[in-house]
Amino acid sequence: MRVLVQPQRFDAAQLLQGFGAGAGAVVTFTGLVRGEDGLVALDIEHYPGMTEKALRAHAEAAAARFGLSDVLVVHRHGHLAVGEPIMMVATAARHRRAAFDAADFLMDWLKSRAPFWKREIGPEGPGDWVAARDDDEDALARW
Amino acid sequence: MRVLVQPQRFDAAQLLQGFGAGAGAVVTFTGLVRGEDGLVALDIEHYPGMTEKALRAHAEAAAARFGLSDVLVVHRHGHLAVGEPIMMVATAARHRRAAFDAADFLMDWLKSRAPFWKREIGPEGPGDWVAARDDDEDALARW
Amino acid sequence: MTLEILYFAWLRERIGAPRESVETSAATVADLVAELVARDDRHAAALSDMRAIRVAVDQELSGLDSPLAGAREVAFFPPMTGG
Amino acid sequence: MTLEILYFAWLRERIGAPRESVETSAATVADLVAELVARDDRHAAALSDMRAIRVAVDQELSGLDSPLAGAREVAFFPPMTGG
Repeated sequence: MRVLVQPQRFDAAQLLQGFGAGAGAVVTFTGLVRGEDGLVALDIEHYPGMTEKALRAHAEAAAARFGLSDVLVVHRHGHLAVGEPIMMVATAARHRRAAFDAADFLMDWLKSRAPFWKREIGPEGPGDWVAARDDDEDALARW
Repeated sequence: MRVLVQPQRFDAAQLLQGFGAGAGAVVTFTGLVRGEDGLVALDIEHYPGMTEKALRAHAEAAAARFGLSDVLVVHRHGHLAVGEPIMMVATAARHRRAAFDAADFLMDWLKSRAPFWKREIGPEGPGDWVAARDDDEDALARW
Repeated sequence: MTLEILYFAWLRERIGAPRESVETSAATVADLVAELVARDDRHAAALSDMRAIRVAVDQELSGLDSPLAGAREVAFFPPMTGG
Repeated sequence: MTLEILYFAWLRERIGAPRESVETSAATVADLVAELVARDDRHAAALSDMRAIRVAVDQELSGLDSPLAGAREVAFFPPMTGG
């Protein structure tokens, strides 16, 4: 299991080197900054200390619940330009259903329970804080 | 859109270079040869011509149905040792739900509709052809 | 008409060849199967349980009642196990 | 007791500081919020609608009725928007 919280870009290929050895199924999810409505960048704030602890606890919970042989979570904070990767989760399991469901579960959790806050940066500078979405909350209730 | 059917190993990092540019969500699924019950390798037979055509048609169907901005399918055939990757699908979309569902859909389809047949190779040589699973058929019926 | 018949996986092994050309006037896949089964024991054994066999006509998945008019290639194979 | 109070995102901006130490005998999060709101207009404005605010006590998500006995750090922040 590996959990990383960092401002730097991450090298997905390097992080996934050897990931899922012995497993039959590996799923990855990568979230990227989408350049919509004049967005130039996102500033992502987080809660140092709590973030790592919460990510670790939920990666462990996902591993136990879905019988994962491995799990990886990397999430960036700070200034992220349009097109840059924000985060990635990877899950490894014997069969595809568990790997898919675990990645899906981790994403639903990350969206509304991990202590990150996104602010939109436009051409004129800092704009609105991104509002939480009701359907993210609904998605979490599925599990 | 990119569809590859080949005996060689594929370089996931290279295939995913630039994949999903402009998208908000990228999901990948990788299937690997699991070393269970003395399995040494898989021999994968396919239907040259039909395989590429069917894969392309279903990648297009998934792209249309889930509004994907990009989709990639690579599937190997021939002799694959335990631990080697068999195939990968990647899906790119604006939001995570579409990317997840499209990858899930493509996998369910590949498992029971793409013209590949796996044979187990044990320490003594070729063994049984892998039997189709009822739950793979059931999985496809979800869509 | 002349049809190319293809066999894959254990069907290929039971037939003993990956492909053969047949002269036939079969109107449907079911007619063709009946002709092949009547040909010899190997075909009869390989094609004895069509519920365990899938068919593609010109590389499109088809059923036993699919027409063969204009077809050039018919493939028989077990349920697929890709992915 | 002395509590470290942390604020994130727009709460941090409205309070005008990322953290502050407070001396309090508040028994629950709700008691603490009442004390902070009574302190000045900035706190009152920032913490006016607790339905839009999440709370963590010692880095665990908590509710308004969570007890503060033994706590060292309380954080207030908007609903999270990670991923």
